[in-house]
Amino acid sequence: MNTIDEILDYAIDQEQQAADFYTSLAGRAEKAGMKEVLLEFAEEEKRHKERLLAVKTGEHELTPEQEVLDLKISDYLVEVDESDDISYQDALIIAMKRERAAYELYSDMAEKVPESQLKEVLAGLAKEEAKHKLFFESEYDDRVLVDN
Amino acid sequence: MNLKDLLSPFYVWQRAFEKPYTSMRPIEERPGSPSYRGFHINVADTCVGCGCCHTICQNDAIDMVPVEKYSGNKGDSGLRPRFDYGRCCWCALCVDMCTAGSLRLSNEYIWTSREPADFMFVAGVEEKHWQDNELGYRREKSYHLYPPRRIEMEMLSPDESIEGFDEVVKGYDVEQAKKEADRCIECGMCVATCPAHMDVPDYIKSIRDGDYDEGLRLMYRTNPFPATCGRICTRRCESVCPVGLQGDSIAIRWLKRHIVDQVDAKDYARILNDNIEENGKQVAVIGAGPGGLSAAYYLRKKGYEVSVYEAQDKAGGMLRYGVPGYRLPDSGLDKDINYIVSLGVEIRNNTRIGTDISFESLLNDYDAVFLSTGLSVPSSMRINGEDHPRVLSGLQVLADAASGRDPGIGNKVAVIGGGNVAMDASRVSRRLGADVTILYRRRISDMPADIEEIHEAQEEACTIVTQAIPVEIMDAPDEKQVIIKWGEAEMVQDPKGGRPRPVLQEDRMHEDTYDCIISAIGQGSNLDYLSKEVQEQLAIEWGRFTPGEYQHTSLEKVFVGGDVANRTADAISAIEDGHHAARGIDRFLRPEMYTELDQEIS
Amino acid sequence: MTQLTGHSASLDFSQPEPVDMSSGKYVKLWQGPQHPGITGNMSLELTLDGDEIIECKTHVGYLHRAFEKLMEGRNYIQNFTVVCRIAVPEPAFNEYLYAEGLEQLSGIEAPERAQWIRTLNLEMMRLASFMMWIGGQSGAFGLYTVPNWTIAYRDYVLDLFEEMTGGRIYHMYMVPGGVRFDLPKDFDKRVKEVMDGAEKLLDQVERVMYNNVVFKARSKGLGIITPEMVDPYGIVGPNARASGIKRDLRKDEPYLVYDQLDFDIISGTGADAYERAYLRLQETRQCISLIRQCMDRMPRSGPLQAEMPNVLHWKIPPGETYVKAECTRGEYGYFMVTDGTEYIRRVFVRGPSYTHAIAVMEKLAVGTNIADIAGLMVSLHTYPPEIER
Amino acid sequence: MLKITGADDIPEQEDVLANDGLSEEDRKLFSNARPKKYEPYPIKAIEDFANWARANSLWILGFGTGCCSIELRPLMTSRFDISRFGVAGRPTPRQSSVFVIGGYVSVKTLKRIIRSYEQMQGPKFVVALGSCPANGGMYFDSYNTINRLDLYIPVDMYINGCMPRPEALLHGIMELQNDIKAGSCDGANRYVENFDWYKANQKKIIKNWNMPDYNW
Amino acid sequence: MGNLTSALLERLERDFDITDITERHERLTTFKVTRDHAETLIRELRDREKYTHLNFITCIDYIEDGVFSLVYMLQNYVTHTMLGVHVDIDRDKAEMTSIHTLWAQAWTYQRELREMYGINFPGSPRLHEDFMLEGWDDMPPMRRDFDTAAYSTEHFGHVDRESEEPRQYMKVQFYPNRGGDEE
Repeated sequence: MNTIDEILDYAIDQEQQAADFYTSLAGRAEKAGMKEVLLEFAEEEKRHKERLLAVKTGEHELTPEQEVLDLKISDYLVEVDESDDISYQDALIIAMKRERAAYELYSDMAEKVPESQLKEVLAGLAKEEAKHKLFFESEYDDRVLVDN
Repeated sequence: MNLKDLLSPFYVWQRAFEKPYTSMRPIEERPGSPSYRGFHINVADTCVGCGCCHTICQNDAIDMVPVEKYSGNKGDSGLRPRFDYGRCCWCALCVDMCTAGSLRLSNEYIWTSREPADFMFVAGVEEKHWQDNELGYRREKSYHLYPPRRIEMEMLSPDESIEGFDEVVKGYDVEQAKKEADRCIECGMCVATCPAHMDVPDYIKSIRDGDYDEGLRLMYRTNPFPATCGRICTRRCESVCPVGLQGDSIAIRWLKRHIVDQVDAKDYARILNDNIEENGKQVAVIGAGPGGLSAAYYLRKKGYEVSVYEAQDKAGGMLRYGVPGYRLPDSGLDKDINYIVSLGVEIRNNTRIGTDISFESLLNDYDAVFLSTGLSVPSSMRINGEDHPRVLSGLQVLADAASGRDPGIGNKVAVIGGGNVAMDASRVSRRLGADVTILYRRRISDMPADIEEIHEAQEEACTIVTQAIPVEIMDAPDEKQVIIKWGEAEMVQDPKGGRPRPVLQEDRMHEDTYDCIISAIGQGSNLDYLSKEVQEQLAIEWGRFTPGEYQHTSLEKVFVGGDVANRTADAISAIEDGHHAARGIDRFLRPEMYTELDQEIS
Repeated sequence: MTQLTGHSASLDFSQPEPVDMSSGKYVKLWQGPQHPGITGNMSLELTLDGDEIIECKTHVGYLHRAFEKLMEGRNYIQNFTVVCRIAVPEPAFNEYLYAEGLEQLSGIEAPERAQWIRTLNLEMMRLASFMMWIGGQSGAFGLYTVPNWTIAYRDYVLDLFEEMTGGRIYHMYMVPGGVRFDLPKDFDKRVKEVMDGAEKLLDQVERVMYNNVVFKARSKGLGIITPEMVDPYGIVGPNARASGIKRDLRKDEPYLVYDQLDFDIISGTGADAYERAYLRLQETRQCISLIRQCMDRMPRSGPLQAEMPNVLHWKIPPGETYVKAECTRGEYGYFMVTDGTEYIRRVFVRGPSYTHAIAVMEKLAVGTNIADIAGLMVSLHTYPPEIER
Repeated sequence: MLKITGADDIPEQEDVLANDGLSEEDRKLFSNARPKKYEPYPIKAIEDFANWARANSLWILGFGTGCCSIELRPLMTSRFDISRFGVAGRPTPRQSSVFVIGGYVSVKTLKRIIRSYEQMQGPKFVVALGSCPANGGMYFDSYNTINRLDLYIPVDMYINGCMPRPEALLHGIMELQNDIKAGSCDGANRYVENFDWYKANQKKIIKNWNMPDYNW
Repeated sequence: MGNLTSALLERLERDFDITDITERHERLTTFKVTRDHAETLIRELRDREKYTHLNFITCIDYIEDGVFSLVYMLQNYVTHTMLGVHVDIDRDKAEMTSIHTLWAQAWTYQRELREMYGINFPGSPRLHEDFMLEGWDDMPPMRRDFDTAAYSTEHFGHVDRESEEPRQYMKVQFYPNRGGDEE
């Protein structure tokens, strides 16, 4: 993975895999209502993919300098298994953790890469993933951590 | 006739040398005085559209009209006053009455037109040139047309209250209640805000009139749990009460309780006079909480034979096992439940659907089934070490206390959460002799718990640590203790709007040792008693039902309500769900009674 | 006791025989309701023999707005804005009496400072009303200079009212339980200015109007009210005092803080239009003195309203009362009946003009000249709106 | 201005008025001709001059019908001195061109108002003061006061307030002058054009109609 | 109650069977007397007790009891006290003796009462002329059962305006699916 296109292709592939993952999980989900939720997650990943495709064709630009809020919710949560009777809380935890892993991957890569343009793309991707993470973390904050 | 008299009129000439009375440019020169009662100014953003100005206006000069910009806010009716200057007499009673303090008068007074219908405008919405006038009549601060301050409620002092489970609030006596009831301005915003649409102004009026029988009848029209709601209702009505804008809102909850306190339980049958005409149909209700029993009551009134299935050994659900006795003593709850039972509602305690009897058999045996099983599963924090034996759930602690069991909390307790369950668990722990620290992710103002509950918890010496996020639970050296690791949080504005979000500060971590940790961060539903097929047929979203109109689900004969079907998680919503489901079930089972009515409506 | 009159049985109250119009000797002339003076909308049906009036009938009702009926349908606080409109030139007396009546019936007492402010308000009202009356009286006798002075000067008093109450004519200031808000800053200074000017003006008016040979000639001997007439006809106020009857409710049955003010009952013996006019001039001066006393002796601070229940459902226990006050024309009274509900059962407003303008006018007009009828009407100081309500 | 509805429903009448409130004898005393519409001068300059003259000599009929008329006295005396705008008070309708309706109008007064208004010479204008003539005001539910004056006589200018202060009256009268100068004050013509409609409204509420239909 | 008044009231109680004596405030006492005794009583108060001034005559409509309660307020200028004489008359057959021979202005009050309440005072001058109203053909307007607002709406036509009640409007806004008031 040395060119920008290769990296973008990889990232797009990752998003597609995530979408596939949620779709297959949805196929197995037992709890009522979870199927829709997981399919919605898959849709979300597909939207991410669309964005990256747009980046690749140049219609959309990554913005590495943009500051993204890190709620740090996923950092201290336990790992959960992707079981068939997955709950909404757990599904969100899985999603957050996946986005976090992706974020760390790109930001680590960005650190290692010397070339400036490539570095920028990686950093941009990292930010993109951070945004996705924020999306799920906000969702978790709003729906799970309601404290009633 | 003397000469002096003849000459004296000529004295007028002396005036020719004095300063004339005439003002040269009267219109420009003479503004109204600083307190002049001129044209109306309404700060439409502050106004809540309570309609008091409309009520007080003896000339019928003020109409309340919908203004699109303000519709649908909490505590705002979406209406704004429209003034008809073909009626107004500028007495400014509307200004004196204005609960929000948004209305005043300018000192402008010139308005001419060829068209009488012109003299009509929605102040503050339609632009008028006197809108920014600073002068003009305003209500003097000390002058009120209604008493703005609430009648103090007598309560046990914090020292007394933590001694035991005696009820903290003593309740109004007749004199106090009359005075408090007198403050009501009868705008009806509470009625619209109350999920059950209780006829608040009307039963408050019955207190003023001393007619408690009528008050009880009015309450039972929409709510068969007045004794309960009179103590623990979440009081959305009071939060929108416009009297609270420049004073204290009416103590609607305490007044409701006052009515119930004044009526003896044995008089209920005489007063409410629920004549039941059996209609031969049967309905099963699952869950004897407020939702289930409310449905049972209204169904029974319509003549259905109702059986309520309850897994616990007593009816009441969360009201009995989740609300501690110092807030809602069993006597109050039993007063409500006993009346429902006395109408012939059958409650089968200790009967768990799924184990003792199957859901499918209920579907076969009954004409309709109402599900209101509530939220009974404590949410999990999903942090490391959460399965530590010294981590207890708030619900369990409350249930143990309610049943007289010792929850075994020790002497130093941390409660995690900021809802009513957390407050209840804390105060129960105080009563069991423990020192209590409450850890909450956000600020006190963000707490979903009732503000009075929070204050009372503080008064009872519960320490509240805000912006504290638990990250890990660890074994303590002493196995009867536990260590919690938590980090401080900063509140950060959400870039997409919404409430500020707490962000963990990793450099500011703390570790504290407690005898136990009570987790009270929320509850989820347990729908395991429904088979997978049934679950798939019911519309369920994020663990909750999403019922259609009249609480109907997509499964014929099945209606749902209560916490398991709404997002508000309070008793009054559950009660309304039950009532509404009863309407729905009746429409479903006896459609012939409604065809005419529907035609009328359409 | 000498000023007291017994009830004279010798007076004949019977209505005169209707004039036989068929002879063609007499002319019927309607005066009003469209009126040239300040007599208000009331019409006189005059039967003339040449220019002498031989019969007079009053017709009222042009201003009837059914206040007493309207008040039965409005609650207590709403009525407080209604009552002031009963008599346009003197709304303050209506406000005071209504508030006082309600306070009596409901057992509320207005705080002391509010009582002082009310007294001040009433005296200012009296001053404004007399100012206008003086203009009217001189206008009715053809002197058009004086109205240009007094009615214009009355406007300065109205300016004071505007500052004090927020309204020029209808003040709506005396709420049941007190007054609505405090006096403005430096109010006493402006009151002093206006009072000084008023005093000076009254001196000028006295020279130009009261010493005027025309005024004297036309008003002396016009409309004589004998002391025997006073009680049978229910004549009150300056009209009675000008006949030597020393009666003034402010002194006889003191209300508000009148017992703490220094003044005497002014009376005269002339009993004719000139005497009445002169008496009113003196009372105007008395007003100024009372206003000054009020400003000096009023407590500087203190509460302005008594504690009140929620006015939206204010119920007053059953009862009835009759409250009265000395207005510019005499006894002004409110008879109020409550029945324990949120609405008043019955209000009866007893305006002094009720007798002055009908029974008295019909009697005094007979024998006078058509040219003097307006002057006579004004000299009785009648306000049709308070007859009709 | 009131949108006159239902005026078309009234059938076209003859040129002669019925005068049906009068006794046979009295009928002889009053004209039975219908009122005529005012036609402006064919030459615009002359009409403009006439309007200018009319606007600057407004004579008010001294008939204070309600409480608002109390503010006419300060207006006419030296403080506000309306004479400087060419306005004066006149005692009889025949000499007046402006009818100031001072506030509320009771049914009994309305009858006199109609008589007075019809007796006024053209060009004539009506100014209504306060809330009451516009929509009933304070006395909207009284059995003896009307709610909308323009159902009974046409109104050219409303001045708002309860009561309107002399300054507002002054402003209103100056507005009226502007309207007259512009030639847009056509109340009297409206009365003539919709005569039957106005008459029908008047007769609906005046119980003993013992006067001629048109008081010219 | 001054001694003077209480002695007087005792005497009146004996001679005229007055009932319901109530001291309203220190200067005003009211009592009730039957219709037959009323004129004599009032005449006696005027001529012998110096209640020489008639403040007013008015009427209270007690529709629920079927009576008109006439009130004669008399004033004594010596003691500065007032007596309110109440006389209940039958609402259906509203008739009362006229006192126009006692006070010159009394007939004016009686004319008003005739017009506003429909009470007849036989012999009172000009009783049947219009007083305040002109050509009135409805129920006497001051009677409690006359609805002035309805009369006004019918005859003088209000301009149509619409107003919403916050109570109902908010319900529809916030809970559009729950009309829910059908029981």
